[in-house]
Amino acid sequence: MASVIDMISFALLAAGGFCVFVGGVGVLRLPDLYTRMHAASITDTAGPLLVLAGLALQAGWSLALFKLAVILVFLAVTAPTAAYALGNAALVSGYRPAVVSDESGATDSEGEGHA
Amino acid sequence: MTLIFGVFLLILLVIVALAIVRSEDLFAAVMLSGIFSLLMAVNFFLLDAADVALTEAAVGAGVATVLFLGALALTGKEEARHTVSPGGRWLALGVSFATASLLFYASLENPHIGDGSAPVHQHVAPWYLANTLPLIDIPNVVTAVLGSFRGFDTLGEVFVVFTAGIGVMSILGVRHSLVELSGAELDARQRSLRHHLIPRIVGRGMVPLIMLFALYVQFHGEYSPGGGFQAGAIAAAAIILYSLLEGDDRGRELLPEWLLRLMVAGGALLYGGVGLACVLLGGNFLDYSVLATVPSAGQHLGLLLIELGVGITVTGVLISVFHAFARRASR
Amino acid sequence: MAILAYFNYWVFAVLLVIGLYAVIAKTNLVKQLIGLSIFQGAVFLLYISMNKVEGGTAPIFLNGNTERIFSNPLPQVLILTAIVVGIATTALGLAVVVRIREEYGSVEEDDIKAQDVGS
Amino acid sequence: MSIEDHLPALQIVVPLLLAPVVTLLRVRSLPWAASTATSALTFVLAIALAGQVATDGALSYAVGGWQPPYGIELAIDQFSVLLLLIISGASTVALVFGKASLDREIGEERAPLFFAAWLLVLAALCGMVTTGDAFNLFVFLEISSLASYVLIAAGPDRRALMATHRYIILGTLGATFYLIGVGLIYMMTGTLNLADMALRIGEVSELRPVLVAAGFITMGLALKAAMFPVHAWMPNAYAFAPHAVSVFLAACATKAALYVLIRFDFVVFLPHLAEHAAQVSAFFIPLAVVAFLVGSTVAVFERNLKRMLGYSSVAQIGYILLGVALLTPLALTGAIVHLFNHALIKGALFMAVVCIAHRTGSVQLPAIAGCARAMPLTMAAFVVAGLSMIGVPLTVGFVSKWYLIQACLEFGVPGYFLAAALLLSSLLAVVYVWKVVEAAYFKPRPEEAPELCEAPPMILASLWLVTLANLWFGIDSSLPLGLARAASMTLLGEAP
Amino acid sequence: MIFYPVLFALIATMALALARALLGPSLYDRVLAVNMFGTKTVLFLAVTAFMLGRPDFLDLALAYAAINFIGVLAVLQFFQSREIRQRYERQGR
Repeated sequence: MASVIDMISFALLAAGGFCVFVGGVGVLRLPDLYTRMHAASITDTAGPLLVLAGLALQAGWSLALFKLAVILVFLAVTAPTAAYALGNAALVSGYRPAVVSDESGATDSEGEGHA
Repeated sequence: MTLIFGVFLLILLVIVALAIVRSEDLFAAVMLSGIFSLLMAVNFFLLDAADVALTEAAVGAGVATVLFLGALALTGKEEARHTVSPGGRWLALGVSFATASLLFYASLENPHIGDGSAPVHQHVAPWYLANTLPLIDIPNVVTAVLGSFRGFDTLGEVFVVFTAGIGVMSILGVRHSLVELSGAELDARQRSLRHHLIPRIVGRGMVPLIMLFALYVQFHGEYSPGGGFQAGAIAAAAIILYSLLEGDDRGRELLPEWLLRLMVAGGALLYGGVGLACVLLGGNFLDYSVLATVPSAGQHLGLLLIELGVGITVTGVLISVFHAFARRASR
Repeated sequence: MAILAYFNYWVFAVLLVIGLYAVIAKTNLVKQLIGLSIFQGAVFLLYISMNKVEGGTAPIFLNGNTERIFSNPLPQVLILTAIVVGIATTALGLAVVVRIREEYGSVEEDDIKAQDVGS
Repeated sequence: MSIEDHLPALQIVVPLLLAPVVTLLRVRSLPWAASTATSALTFVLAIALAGQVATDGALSYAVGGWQPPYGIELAIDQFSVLLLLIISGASTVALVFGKASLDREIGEERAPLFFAAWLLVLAALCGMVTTGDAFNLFVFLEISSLASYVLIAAGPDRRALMATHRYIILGTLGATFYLIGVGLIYMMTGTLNLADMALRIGEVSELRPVLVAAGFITMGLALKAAMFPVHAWMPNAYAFAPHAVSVFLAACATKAALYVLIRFDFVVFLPHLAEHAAQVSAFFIPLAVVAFLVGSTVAVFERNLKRMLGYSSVAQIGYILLGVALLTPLALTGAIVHLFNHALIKGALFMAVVCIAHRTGSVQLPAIAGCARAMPLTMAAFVVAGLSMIGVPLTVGFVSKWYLIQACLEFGVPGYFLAAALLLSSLLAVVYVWKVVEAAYFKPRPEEAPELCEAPPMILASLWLVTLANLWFGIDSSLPLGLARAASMTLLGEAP
Repeated sequence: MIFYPVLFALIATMALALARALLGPSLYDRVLAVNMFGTKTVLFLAVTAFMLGRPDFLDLALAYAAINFIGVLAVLQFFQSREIRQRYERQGR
């Protein structure tokens, strides 16, 4: 029984790790701030959800479970807020998306998009 | 296996440190030093220093970053082009090289990391581990050593914080009339993040939660990582969050200056007062055992009170320092 | 394994030197303070590295269980104090730098020296 | 237990705890009055403690009731008592003396914070010289440094800020070096208590970390003590600090760091590290000689009086270092007596300069031209203290130089060279003291300069108190000499 | 053992975020990277707490989550005050 829980937990953790890593690659590889924020969002939502769920299975019914839940709520609430704050600050200061698909469909992949 | 993770993190740490020194953008350097603190804290955690990791995170990544940003807002964020004087570079390289080679030379005869037979684990420390439960009766040995066995150090630590607080107030308390912002600008500035609806609402929900957590860290410090200092830093962070969201003026309405001064002085006095009370009750200075009929109960009471004193002073000082910088900005 | 046994101490030395270099070589006052905090951070690592015992855990008894091996509490206590000292120094240093900027209009050391020679 | 048993703790705790109280006093000159009273009380405690040490010998006090090495120990012997007397005495005199100039320089608004910082420096310096625990020492070192940054930054000139920044950087480097050294020793011995460290370091004295630790601790404390090659922060910090702060810090701040260095070297390292004695001599004697020659030479060419006295302090620290490095009882006695005497000399000189600055509004050499006619008592005090610094008989300066030169002569031919260098430096002192005397007595007062008058009576009285002490202890030097002799015997491990 | 893959993934992601923080190019990229680094640290600490068998140390992760949020808002406020200062200085000239 314990091993079944361990296996589910392992699967959740590994999936969480995968999500996080994919997001990390995205943040490094994508061309401009807004697309990078897009990639970062997966590491802030799916990643913690899966990882903390995996840990919750390990924790069982205990104080640790409650703490995990609080951490999840913290992250779930603050990550979008931080993303909003960041995107807003960037946009207001005149930082424009670099990836603009025009008529010909060509994209501009320059990272530095100060308008 | 933990060691391998540690090595990875340490290598990242060195990379970050190099990047901080090389970066010409001071803002980037401050951001990176936030990362530096986080990495440092994770390393501490892997090395079994949970209390230190908590402190480093709250102080290094939180408070220090806020302070550096506050200062950068006042001093400008660019470093000048030629940041290194030629003479200074050679002197620095020389001194650095000498120091490094000395330390490498020494390190080869250091006890191995994790070696349980090293002198540090043979003398003094085992006594603390063996006697914390019988003498003080709390599970967190770090808190016991901090508050009682080496309580005099911690008294000093509170006064270090206190000194920094009155220092910043004294240095930045001077009136100056460099930049007087016009009414509209001042207003926009003071409104702070008030017109950002989402952070504001979320943040307002967060402030009481963080305060609650600070109280937990404060009063649960005898049983888990934490204590007055960490709690003070977290509580100050909550108030600073409030000030960021609602504007510095509202933050100061919440905790007016006289109250802050009272907190700064009162916490330190509470700590010292407990020490003097021990003297009056016939013990040595800071000997909490005399505070109650049962020595371990006295130790409990003493630890509770001094941790409270630490928490109050640290909260007061950190908020005052933040206000001191923020008020400069709004002039 | 021999490399791992000293690795932390080497990282300590490298960080220390990086911080020291920044403090001595940089002319920007804020940068000097950032270097100073790296320099102090390195020392934290020295102390905390020596507190670890292989197979040990943090010196907080879980549910009164004193059977496990525990790492050394003393360096942790010392570093808690040292961290506080570090932030106190940084706060004071920054306050002074802010005042310098107000008085001289610059935070570059050579700029300031030039102004003082002139006056 | 009676209150006398707690004197070692009270000595530190009284000024420490009154500092927060002072920040809450916001009425006119109440902060000044409270801190002066506290400082005087500390001085009284130091005298009481000196009495106890004189009758019972060295004291040990276990803070928190935990026996060393598990708890923190306060260890008090003749040497620390001497330092306690210097520190609390200098603080009290500087406060009484400096009231007028502080009122002008600090302003009412900042006064509570400023005087709290002053009390913190006082308490922390007392802590540094009494604690028997290497890490506790670091904590007090940092409190004293942080608080003195606050004091110096309060200086009216904007250059005070740059001086403070320089001091913050170098002071923190010094303290951190010390911390590294303590860490390495702790790593090898497992203890932080100095006495326990001395017991246990013998086993590991051959190992590299201990040797490197000795280097780091020496380097760190040398930075704090403004020893010659790393003195860069000191002259400016003293020159641009508020006047009373210059008097206080010049008399005792670097002394406390020197005290720690001597204590660490003699208690922990010298008896147990094989090569240490030779290294200390080989390293410090040349440094000391260069220090007093360079310090005196720079002082000769300096036109800012406070900076001139700062460089002269660099030279005087060189004398003390020379006495330490010779490692004989006679030399060590000379060095320790000079710690005491230099506090008197520099105190008096700084006070005289401050009196002049109080009236002329400047500390530049040209500004004092002809001021002796209007301020005869002040200049007379300056002359007496100046003679004392040169080392003229019947002044305290003579006593310590006499001991140092005698100690040098014990070493034969190399000793003659050392003695010659010492005399040469004294000649340079004649030159820079004469520069001031010449300007004050023999240059005419410029026509357009404002009228001068003698300094206010309270200021003048405290100036002359210190000046007379220069003469008193020069004629009857049994008190400092007795303490110094006992201290040097204990440090060298010989029965007194 | 079940924790190793996720720990490696987290460390790798931390390294990637660090690379982004070093590369920039804009300030906002750095802030994004720092924020991401912070949340990954929270997860890393949570997982390590379980790996070391001390789930009571989840407090640390909790503290980081809170501090990280405050850090980002402080940065935002910094941008805003800088904007205002620059606008003001432009007008002043």
